[in-house]
Amino acid sequence: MIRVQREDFDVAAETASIVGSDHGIGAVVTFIGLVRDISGGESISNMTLEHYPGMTEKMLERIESEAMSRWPLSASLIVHRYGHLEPGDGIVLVITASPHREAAFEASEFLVDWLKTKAPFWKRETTPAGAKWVAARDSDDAAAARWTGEI
Amino acid sequence: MIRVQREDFDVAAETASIVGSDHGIGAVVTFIGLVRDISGGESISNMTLEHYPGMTEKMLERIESEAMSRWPLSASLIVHRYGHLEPGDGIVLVITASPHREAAFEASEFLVDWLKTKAPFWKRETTPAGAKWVAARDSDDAAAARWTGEI
Amino acid sequence: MKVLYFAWVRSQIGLSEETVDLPDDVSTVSELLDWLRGRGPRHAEALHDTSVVRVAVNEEYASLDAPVAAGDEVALFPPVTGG
Amino acid sequence: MKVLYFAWVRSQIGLSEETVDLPDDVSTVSELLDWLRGRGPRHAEALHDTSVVRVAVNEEYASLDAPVAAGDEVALFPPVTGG
Repeated sequence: MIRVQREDFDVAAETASIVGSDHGIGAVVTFIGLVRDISGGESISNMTLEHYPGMTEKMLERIESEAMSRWPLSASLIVHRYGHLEPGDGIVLVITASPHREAAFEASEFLVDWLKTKAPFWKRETTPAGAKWVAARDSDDAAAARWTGEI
Repeated sequence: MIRVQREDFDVAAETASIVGSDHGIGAVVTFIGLVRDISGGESISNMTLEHYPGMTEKMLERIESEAMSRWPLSASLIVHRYGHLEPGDGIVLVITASPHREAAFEASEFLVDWLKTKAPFWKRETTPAGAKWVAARDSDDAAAARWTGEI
Repeated sequence: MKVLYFAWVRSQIGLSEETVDLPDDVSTVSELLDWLRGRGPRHAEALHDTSVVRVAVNEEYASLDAPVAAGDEVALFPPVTGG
Repeated sequence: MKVLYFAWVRSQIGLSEETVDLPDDVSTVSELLDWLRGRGPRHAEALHDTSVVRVAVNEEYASLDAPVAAGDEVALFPPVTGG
Protein backbone atom coordinates (compact mmCIF):
# COMPACT_ATOMS: atom_id res chain seq x y z
CA MET A 1 0.00 0.00 0.00
CA ILE A 2 1.30 3.48 -0.76
CA ARG A 3 0.17 6.97 0.17
CA VAL A 4 1.41 10.44 -0.65
CA GLN A 5 0.08 13.01 1.78
CA ARG A 6 0.59 16.41 3.35
CA GLU A 7 -0.46 15.20 6.85
CA ASP A 8 1.74 13.50 9.42
CA PHE A 9 1.57 9.70 9.78
CA ASP A 10 0.77 7.66 12.88
CA VAL A 11 3.39 4.90 13.03
CA ALA A 12 1.55 2.82 15.64
CA ALA A 13 -1.76 2.90 13.76
CA GLU A 14 -0.07 2.15 10.43
CA THR A 15 1.89 -0.75 11.93
CA ALA A 16 -1.23 -2.22 13.53
CA SER A 17 -3.08 -1.93 10.24
CA ILE A 18 -0.26 -3.55 8.24
CA VAL A 19 0.14 -6.46 10.63
CA GLY A 20 -3.61 -6.88 11.19
CA SER A 21 -4.45 -10.35 12.41
CA ASP A 22 -1.83 -12.10 10.26
CA HIS A 23 -0.09 -14.34 12.77
CA GLY A 24 2.20 -15.68 10.10
CA ILE A 25 4.22 -12.45 10.44
CA GLY A 26 7.35 -12.88 12.55
CA ALA A 27 9.21 -9.68 11.71
CA VAL A 28 8.20 -6.09 11.12
CA VAL A 29 10.81 -3.53 10.07
CA THR A 30 9.84 0.13 10.20
CA PHE A 31 11.91 2.93 8.70
CA ILE A 32 11.09 6.51 9.63
CA GLY A 33 12.87 9.36 7.85
CA LEU A 34 12.90 12.59 9.88
CA VAL A 35 13.73 16.21 9.06
CA ARG A 36 17.13 17.05 10.57
CA ASP A 37 17.99 20.49 11.94
CA ILE A 38 21.36 20.37 10.21
CA SER A 39 22.32 19.49 6.65
CA GLY A 40 25.73 19.72 5.06
CA GLY A 41 26.96 21.67 8.10
CA GLU A 42 24.21 24.32 7.87
CA SER A 43 21.35 24.68 10.32
CA ILE A 44 17.89 24.12 8.91
CA SER A 45 14.85 25.93 10.26
CA ASN A 46 12.32 24.22 7.98
CA MET A 47 11.92 22.63 4.55
CA THR A 48 9.43 22.23 1.76
CA LEU A 49 9.10 18.96 -0.06
CA GLU A 50 7.85 19.29 -3.63
CA HIS A 51 6.71 16.31 -5.68
CA TYR A 52 5.23 15.35 -9.05
CA PRO A 53 1.64 14.31 -8.36
CA GLY A 54 0.69 11.35 -10.49
CA MET A 55 4.20 10.19 -11.28
CA THR A 56 4.99 9.94 -7.56
CA GLU A 57 2.15 7.52 -6.88
CA LYS A 58 2.98 5.51 -10.00
CA MET A 59 6.66 5.18 -8.99
CA LEU A 60 5.85 4.25 -5.40
CA GLU A 61 3.38 1.58 -6.50
CA ARG A 62 5.91 0.12 -8.88
CA ILE A 63 8.70 0.12 -6.31
CA GLU A 64 6.44 -1.58 -3.78
CA SER A 65 5.33 -4.22 -6.31
CA GLU A 66 8.95 -4.89 -7.13
CA ALA A 67 9.77 -5.40 -3.43
CA MET A 68 6.79 -7.72 -3.02
CA SER A 69 8.01 -9.78 -5.97
CA ARG A 70 11.63 -9.95 -4.79
CA TRP A 71 10.96 -10.86 -1.15
CA PRO A 72 8.30 -12.98 0.59
CA LEU A 73 6.55 -10.05 2.24
CA SER A 74 3.26 -10.49 4.06
CA ALA A 75 2.50 -6.78 3.73
CA SER A 76 4.18 -3.45 3.12
CA LEU A 77 3.44 0.24 3.32
CA ILE A 78 5.07 3.38 1.99
CA VAL A 79 3.82 6.77 3.20
CA HIS A 80 5.65 9.82 1.84
CA ARG A 81 4.81 13.36 2.87
CA TYR A 82 5.14 16.60 0.92
CA GLY A 83 4.72 20.28 1.76
CA HIS A 84 6.04 22.28 4.70
CA LEU A 85 8.04 20.31 7.29
CA GLU A 86 10.04 21.26 10.37
CA PRO A 87 12.98 19.58 12.15
CA GLY A 88 11.78 16.44 13.92
CA ASP A 89 8.85 15.96 11.53
CA GLY A 90 8.46 12.61 9.80
CA ILE A 91 9.08 12.68 6.03
CA VAL A 92 8.70 9.06 5.03
CA LEU A 93 7.49 5.85 6.62
CA VAL A 94 8.29 2.41 5.20
CA ILE A 95 6.94 -0.73 6.87
CA THR A 96 7.73 -4.26 5.72
CA ALA A 97 6.32 -7.39 7.35
CA SER A 98 7.42 -10.95 6.66
CA PRO A 99 7.52 -14.38 8.31
CA HIS A 100 11.30 -13.91 8.78
CA ARG A 101 13.50 -10.94 9.48
CA GLU A 102 15.90 -11.23 6.52
CA ALA A 103 13.19 -10.40 3.96
CA ALA A 104 11.77 -7.57 6.06
CA PHE A 105 15.18 -5.92 6.50
CA GLU A 106 16.31 -6.31 2.90
CA ALA A 107 13.03 -5.12 1.42
CA SER A 108 13.05 -2.09 3.72
CA GLU A 109 16.55 -1.07 2.65
CA PHE A 110 15.67 -1.67 -0.98
CA LEU A 111 12.57 0.52 -0.75
CA VAL A 112 14.35 3.36 1.06
CA ASP A 113 17.28 3.29 -1.38
CA TRP A 114 14.91 3.49 -4.34
CA LEU A 115 12.82 6.22 -2.76
CA LYS A 116 15.96 8.31 -2.36
CA THR A 117 16.95 7.97 -6.00
CA LYS A 118 13.79 7.41 -8.04
CA ALA A 119 10.75 8.90 -6.34
CA PRO A 120 10.12 12.41 -7.71
CA PHE A 121 10.49 14.47 -4.53
CA TRP A 122 12.68 17.53 -4.05
CA LYS A 123 13.69 19.14 -0.79
CA ARG A 124 14.07 22.89 -0.38
CA GLU A 125 15.69 23.77 2.94
CA THR A 126 15.62 27.10 4.75
CA THR A 127 19.02 27.95 6.21
CA PRO A 128 20.27 31.18 7.87
CA ALA A 129 21.62 32.14 4.41
CA GLY A 130 18.21 31.64 2.78
CA ALA A 131 16.31 28.82 1.12
CA LYS A 132 17.97 26.41 -1.28
CA TRP A 133 17.31 23.20 -3.15
CA VAL A 134 19.09 20.18 -1.74
CA ALA A 135 21.59 18.51 -4.07
CA ALA A 136 21.36 14.75 -4.69
CA ARG A 137 23.88 12.64 -2.79
CA ASP A 138 26.24 10.39 -4.75
CA SER A 139 26.07 7.95 -1.83
CA ASP A 140 22.36 7.51 -2.47
CA ASP A 141 23.03 6.50 -6.07
CA ALA A 142 25.68 4.07 -4.87
CA ALA A 143 23.24 2.59 -2.35
CA ALA A 144 20.53 2.13 -4.97
CA ALA A 145 23.04 0.52 -7.34
CA ARG A 146 23.33 -2.39 -4.89
CA TRP A 147 19.96 -3.63 -6.11
CA THR A 148 20.73 -4.78 -9.62
CA GLY A 149 18.21 -4.41 -12.40
CA GLU A 150 15.97 -1.55 -13.43
CA ILE A 151 12.39 -1.35 -12.30
CA MET B 1 19.04 1.40 26.75
CA ILE B 2 17.94 -2.16 27.38
CA ARG B 3 15.03 -3.75 29.21
CA VAL B 4 13.99 -7.33 29.92
CA GLN B 5 10.35 -7.54 30.90
CA ARG B 6 7.28 -9.74 31.09
CA GLU B 7 4.94 -6.92 29.92
CA ASP B 8 4.20 -5.92 26.34
CA PHE B 9 6.00 -2.89 24.86
CA ASP B 10 4.47 0.25 23.36
CA VAL B 11 6.35 0.88 20.12
CA ALA B 12 5.07 4.44 19.66
CA ALA B 13 5.95 5.52 23.19
CA GLU B 14 9.38 3.84 23.02
CA THR B 15 10.13 5.47 19.66
CA ALA B 16 9.09 8.91 20.91
CA SER B 17 11.25 8.46 23.99
CA ILE B 18 14.28 7.30 21.96
CA VAL B 19 14.05 10.16 19.46
CA GLY B 20 13.15 12.76 22.09
CA SER B 21 13.95 16.26 20.91
CA ASP B 22 17.14 15.27 19.08
CA HIS B 23 16.68 16.92 15.69
CA GLY B 24 20.00 15.60 14.50
CA ILE B 25 18.30 12.23 13.97
CA GLY B 26 17.37 11.62 10.33
CA ALA B 27 16.60 7.89 10.41
CA VAL B 28 14.90 5.58 12.86
CA VAL B 29 14.79 1.84 12.19
CA THR B 30 12.48 -0.27 14.32
CA PHE B 31 12.52 -4.05 14.38
CA ILE B 32 9.62 -5.88 16.00
CA GLY B 33 9.78 -9.65 16.43
CA LEU B 34 6.35 -11.27 16.76
CA VAL B 35 5.15 -14.71 17.81
CA ARG B 36 4.05 -16.66 14.73
CA ASP B 37 1.19 -19.15 14.74
CA ILE B 38 3.25 -21.60 12.72
CA SER B 39 6.81 -22.86 13.18
CA GLY B 40 8.59 -25.57 11.20
CA GLY B 41 5.25 -26.48 9.62
CA GLU B 42 3.46 -26.99 12.93
CA SER B 43 0.78 -24.74 14.32
CA ILE B 44 1.61 -22.93 17.55
CA SER B 45 -1.05 -22.06 20.11
CA ASN B 46 1.30 -20.26 22.53
CA MET B 47 4.88 -20.18 23.76
CA THR B 48 6.91 -19.57 26.86
CA LEU B 49 10.17 -17.66 26.68
CA GLU B 50 12.65 -18.59 29.41
CA HIS B 51 15.76 -16.55 30.11
CA TYR B 52 18.77 -16.28 32.42
CA PRO B 53 18.13 -13.25 34.63
CA GLY B 54 21.33 -11.35 35.21
CA MET B 55 23.26 -12.75 32.27
CA THR B 56 20.53 -11.59 29.88
CA GLU B 57 20.80 -7.96 30.95
CA LYS B 58 24.60 -8.14 30.90
CA MET B 59 24.64 -9.56 27.35
CA LEU B 60 22.10 -7.05 26.05
CA GLU B 61 24.03 -4.13 27.53
CA ARG B 62 27.24 -5.37 25.99
CA ILE B 63 25.65 -5.95 22.58
CA GLU B 64 24.15 -2.48 22.64
CA SER B 65 27.46 -0.87 23.65
CA GLU B 66 29.16 -2.70 20.82
CA ALA B 67 26.60 -1.38 18.32
CA MET B 68 27.02 2.16 19.66
CA SER B 69 30.79 1.87 19.20
CA ARG B 70 30.58 0.43 15.68
CA TRP B 71 28.01 2.87 14.26
CA PRO B 72 27.30 6.58 14.83
CA LEU B 73 24.02 6.03 16.63
CA SER B 74 22.18 8.87 18.32
CA ALA B 75 20.24 6.44 20.50
CA SER B 76 19.18 2.83 20.68
CA LEU B 77 16.84 0.59 22.60
CA ILE B 78 16.45 -3.15 23.06
CA VAL B 79 13.36 -4.50 24.83
CA HIS B 80 13.08 -8.27 25.13
CA ARG B 81 10.12 -10.01 26.72
CA TYR B 82 9.96 -13.32 28.55
CA GLY B 83 7.14 -15.48 29.93
CA HIS B 84 3.89 -16.58 28.31
CA LEU B 85 3.27 -15.25 24.78
CA GLU B 86 0.62 -15.88 22.16
CA PRO B 87 0.63 -15.60 18.35
CA GLY B 88 0.72 -11.94 17.33
CA ASP B 89 2.40 -10.87 20.58
CA GLY B 90 5.60 -8.84 20.40
CA ILE B 91 8.73 -10.69 21.58
CA VAL B 92 11.49 -8.19 20.94
CA LEU B 93 11.77 -4.54 20.00
CA VAL B 94 14.97 -2.99 18.66
CA ILE B 95 15.13 0.70 17.81
CA THR B 96 18.17 2.43 16.33
CA ALA B 97 18.34 6.15 15.56
CA SER B 98 21.08 7.90 13.62
CA PRO B 99 21.67 11.00 11.50
CA HIS B 100 21.73 8.75 8.39
CA ARG B 101 19.91 5.57 7.46
CA GLU B 102 22.88 3.32 6.71
CA ALA B 103 24.00 3.24 10.34
CA ALA B 104 20.48 2.76 11.66
CA PHE B 105 19.82 -0.20 9.33
CA GLU B 106 23.16 -1.92 9.85
CA ALA B 107 23.10 -1.54 13.62
CA SER B 108 19.56 -2.89 13.75
CA GLU B 109 20.47 -6.00 11.78
CA PHE B 110 23.60 -6.47 13.87
CA LEU B 111 21.63 -6.27 17.11
CA VAL B 112 18.91 -8.66 15.96
CA ASP B 113 21.44 -11.19 14.63
CA TRP B 114 23.31 -11.13 17.94
CA LEU B 115 20.12 -11.38 19.99
CA LYS B 116 19.21 -14.51 18.05
CA THR B 117 22.53 -16.23 18.75
CA LYS B 118 23.92 -14.82 22.00
CA ALA B 119 21.15 -13.57 24.28
CA PRO B 120 20.20 -16.34 26.74
CA PHE B 121 16.55 -16.84 25.82
CA TRP B 122 14.86 -20.12 25.00
CA LYS B 123 11.50 -20.63 23.32
CA ARG B 124 9.14 -23.46 24.28
CA GLU B 125 6.25 -23.74 21.84
CA THR B 126 2.92 -25.45 22.36
CA THR B 127 1.86 -27.42 19.28
CA PRO B 128 -1.05 -29.86 18.78
CA ALA B 129 1.47 -32.63 19.57
CA GLY B 130 2.46 -31.02 22.85
CA ALA B 131 5.02 -28.50 24.06
CA LYS B 132 8.61 -28.56 22.87
CA TRP B 133 11.78 -26.56 23.02
CA VAL B 134 12.65 -24.78 19.78
CA ALA B 135 15.92 -25.82 18.13
CA ALA B 136 18.46 -23.15 17.17
CA ARG B 137 18.56 -22.26 13.47
CA ASP B 138 21.83 -22.67 11.57
CA SER B 139 20.80 -19.67 9.47
CA ASP B 140 20.89 -17.50 12.61
CA ASP B 141 24.49 -18.52 13.27
CA ALA B 142 25.34 -17.73 9.66
CA ALA B 143 23.68 -14.31 9.96
CA ALA B 144 25.58 -13.48 13.14
CA ALA B 145 28.84 -14.59 11.54
CA ARG B 146 28.52 -11.67 9.09
CA TRP B 147 29.60 -9.34 11.89
CA THR B 148 33.23 -10.28 12.40
CA GLY B 149 34.82 -10.21 15.82
CA GLU B 150 33.66 -11.48 19.15
CA ILE B 151 32.01 -9.22 21.66
CA MET C 1 2.45 19.26 -25.49
CA LYS C 2 2.35 19.99 -21.79
CA VAL C 3 5.77 20.62 -20.22
CA LEU C 4 6.14 20.55 -16.42
CA TYR C 5 9.05 21.93 -14.40
CA PHE C 6 9.94 21.00 -10.83
CA ALA C 7 12.30 22.17 -8.07
CA TRP C 8 15.11 24.49 -9.23
CA VAL C 9 14.26 23.94 -12.89
CA ARG C 10 10.87 25.45 -12.10
CA SER C 11 12.36 28.28 -10.01
CA GLN C 12 14.90 29.20 -12.70
CA ILE C 13 12.42 29.15 -15.55
CA GLY C 14 9.77 30.85 -13.43
CA LEU C 15 7.00 28.52 -14.62
CA SER C 16 5.61 25.33 -13.17
CA GLU C 17 4.11 24.30 -16.50
CA GLU C 18 3.48 25.52 -20.02
CA THR C 19 1.68 24.21 -23.08
CA VAL C 20 3.78 24.37 -26.23
CA ASP C 21 3.18 23.68 -29.91
CA LEU C 22 5.97 21.41 -31.07
CA PRO C 23 7.58 22.10 -34.45
CA ASP C 24 7.66 19.10 -36.77
CA ASP C 25 11.41 18.62 -36.44
CA VAL C 26 11.24 17.98 -32.69
CA SER C 27 10.80 14.25 -32.18
CA THR C 28 13.15 13.34 -29.29
CA VAL C 29 13.75 14.54 -25.73
CA SER C 30 17.11 15.92 -26.79
CA GLU C 31 15.54 17.96 -29.62
CA LEU C 32 12.82 19.16 -27.23
CA LEU C 33 15.47 20.41 -24.78
CA ASP C 34 17.29 22.24 -27.63
CA TRP C 35 14.05 23.85 -28.72
CA LEU C 36 13.00 24.81 -25.16
CA ARG C 37 16.39 26.48 -24.59
CA GLY C 38 15.48 28.77 -27.48
CA ARG C 39 12.38 30.06 -25.72
CA GLY C 40 14.35 32.57 -23.65
CA PRO C 41 17.35 33.19 -21.40
CA ARG C 42 15.75 31.60 -18.31
CA HIS C 43 14.97 28.41 -20.23
CA ALA C 44 18.47 28.43 -21.70
CA GLU C 45 20.07 28.85 -18.28
CA ALA C 46 17.94 26.24 -16.49
CA LEU C 47 18.37 23.61 -19.18
CA HIS C 48 21.94 24.23 -20.33
CA ASP C 49 23.50 21.30 -18.42
CA THR C 50 21.61 18.15 -19.35
CA SER C 51 23.70 16.10 -16.93
CA VAL C 52 21.70 17.59 -14.05
CA VAL C 53 18.29 17.56 -15.72
CA ARG C 54 16.09 14.46 -15.45
CA VAL C 55 13.25 13.85 -17.88
CA ALA C 56 9.94 12.04 -17.58
CA VAL C 57 7.64 11.45 -20.55
CA ASN C 58 4.09 10.63 -19.53
CA GLU C 59 5.23 10.05 -15.94
CA GLU C 60 7.99 7.61 -16.93
CA TYR C 61 11.71 8.37 -16.74
CA ALA C 62 13.05 8.89 -20.26
CA SER C 63 16.50 9.22 -21.82
CA LEU C 64 17.68 12.00 -24.15
CA ASP C 65 17.00 9.91 -27.25
CA ALA C 66 13.48 8.90 -26.23
CA PRO C 67 10.72 9.94 -28.67
CA VAL C 68 8.27 12.73 -27.83
CA ALA C 69 5.04 13.64 -29.59
CA ALA C 70 2.43 16.37 -29.46
CA GLY C 71 0.08 14.72 -26.94
CA ASP C 72 2.81 13.86 -24.39
CA GLU C 73 3.28 15.29 -20.92
CA VAL C 74 7.00 15.96 -20.45
CA ALA C 75 8.48 16.83 -17.06
CA LEU C 76 11.94 18.31 -16.49
CA PHE C 77 13.50 18.33 -13.05
CA PRO C 78 16.75 17.90 -11.08
CA PRO C 79 17.90 14.59 -9.59
CA VAL C 80 15.42 13.66 -6.86
CA THR C 81 16.13 14.27 -3.17
CA GLY C 82 13.19 12.75 -1.33
CA GLY C 83 13.03 10.13 1.39
CA MET D 1 29.40 -23.91 43.46
CA LYS D 2 25.97 -22.96 42.15
CA VAL D 3 24.97 -24.74 38.94
CA LEU D 4 22.00 -23.44 36.93
CA TYR D 5 20.11 -25.31 34.22
CA PHE D 6 17.91 -23.77 31.54
CA ALA D 7 15.45 -24.90 28.86
CA TRP D 8 15.58 -28.60 27.99
CA VAL D 9 18.72 -29.14 30.07
CA ARG D 10 16.63 -28.05 33.06
CA SER D 11 13.62 -30.17 32.00
CA GLN D 12 15.73 -33.28 31.49
CA ILE D 13 17.64 -32.95 34.76
CA GLY D 14 14.49 -31.92 36.60
CA LEU D 15 16.24 -29.12 38.49
CA SER D 16 16.60 -25.43 37.75
CA GLU D 17 19.61 -25.10 40.04
CA GLU D 18 21.66 -27.00 42.58
CA THR D 19 24.54 -26.21 44.89
CA VAL D 20 27.38 -28.69 44.66
CA ASP D 21 30.65 -29.25 46.52
CA LEU D 22 33.36 -29.59 43.92
CA PRO D 23 36.00 -32.29 44.37
CA ASP D 24 39.57 -30.99 44.17
CA ASP D 25 40.26 -32.62 40.81
CA VAL D 26 37.52 -30.63 39.02
CA SER D 27 39.10 -27.43 37.73
CA THR D 28 37.71 -26.94 34.20
CA VAL D 29 34.26 -26.81 32.59
CA SER D 30 34.97 -30.12 30.88
CA GLU D 31 35.85 -31.81 34.17
CA LEU D 32 32.76 -30.28 35.77
CA LEU D 33 30.54 -31.76 33.04
CA ASP D 34 32.14 -35.19 33.51
CA TRP D 35 31.55 -34.97 37.22
CA LEU D 36 27.95 -33.74 36.87
CA ARG D 37 27.16 -36.67 34.52
CA GLY D 38 28.11 -38.95 37.41
CA ARG D 39 25.38 -37.48 39.63
CA GLY D 40 22.66 -39.63 38.07
CA PRO D 41 21.03 -40.90 34.88
CA ARG D 42 19.12 -37.67 34.19
CA HIS D 43 22.30 -35.60 34.47
CA ALA D 44 24.10 -38.14 32.28
CA GLU D 45 21.39 -38.03 29.63
CA ALA D 46 21.01 -34.23 29.58
CA LEU D 47 24.74 -33.55 29.41
CA HIS D 48 25.96 -36.42 27.25
CA ASP D 49 26.32 -34.41 24.03
CA THR D 50 28.49 -31.40 24.78
CA SER D 51 28.05 -30.14 21.23
CA VAL D 52 24.52 -29.01 22.14
CA VAL D 53 25.28 -27.73 25.63
CA ARG D 54 26.38 -24.13 26.12
CA VAL D 55 28.19 -23.01 29.25
CA ALA D 56 28.37 -19.73 31.11
CA VAL D 57 30.67 -19.16 34.06
CA ASN D 58 29.68 -16.19 36.19
CA GLU D 59 27.30 -15.02 33.45
CA GLU D 60 29.96 -15.13 30.71
CA TYR D 61 30.06 -17.68 27.90
CA ALA D 62 32.85 -20.16 28.58
CA SER D 63 34.53 -22.93 26.60
CA LEU D 64 35.11 -26.51 27.75
CA ASP D 65 38.66 -25.77 28.86
CA ALA D 66 37.75 -22.67 30.87
CA PRO D 67 38.64 -22.84 34.59
CA VAL D 68 35.96 -23.22 37.27
CA ALA D 69 36.30 -22.77 41.03
CA ALA D 70 34.19 -23.28 44.12
CA GLY D 71 32.65 -19.80 44.28
CA ASP D 72 31.58 -19.71 40.62
CA GLU D 73 28.06 -19.68 39.23
CA VAL D 74 27.98 -22.06 36.28
CA ALA D 75 25.01 -22.24 33.91
CA LEU D 76 24.35 -25.05 31.43
CA PHE D 77 21.83 -24.62 28.63
CA PRO D 78 21.07 -25.36 24.96
CA PRO D 79 21.91 -22.99 22.08
CA VAL D 80 19.77 -19.88 22.53
CA THR D 81 16.56 -19.31 20.55
CA GLY D 82 15.40 -15.83 21.52
CA GLY D 83 14.63 -12.76 19.43
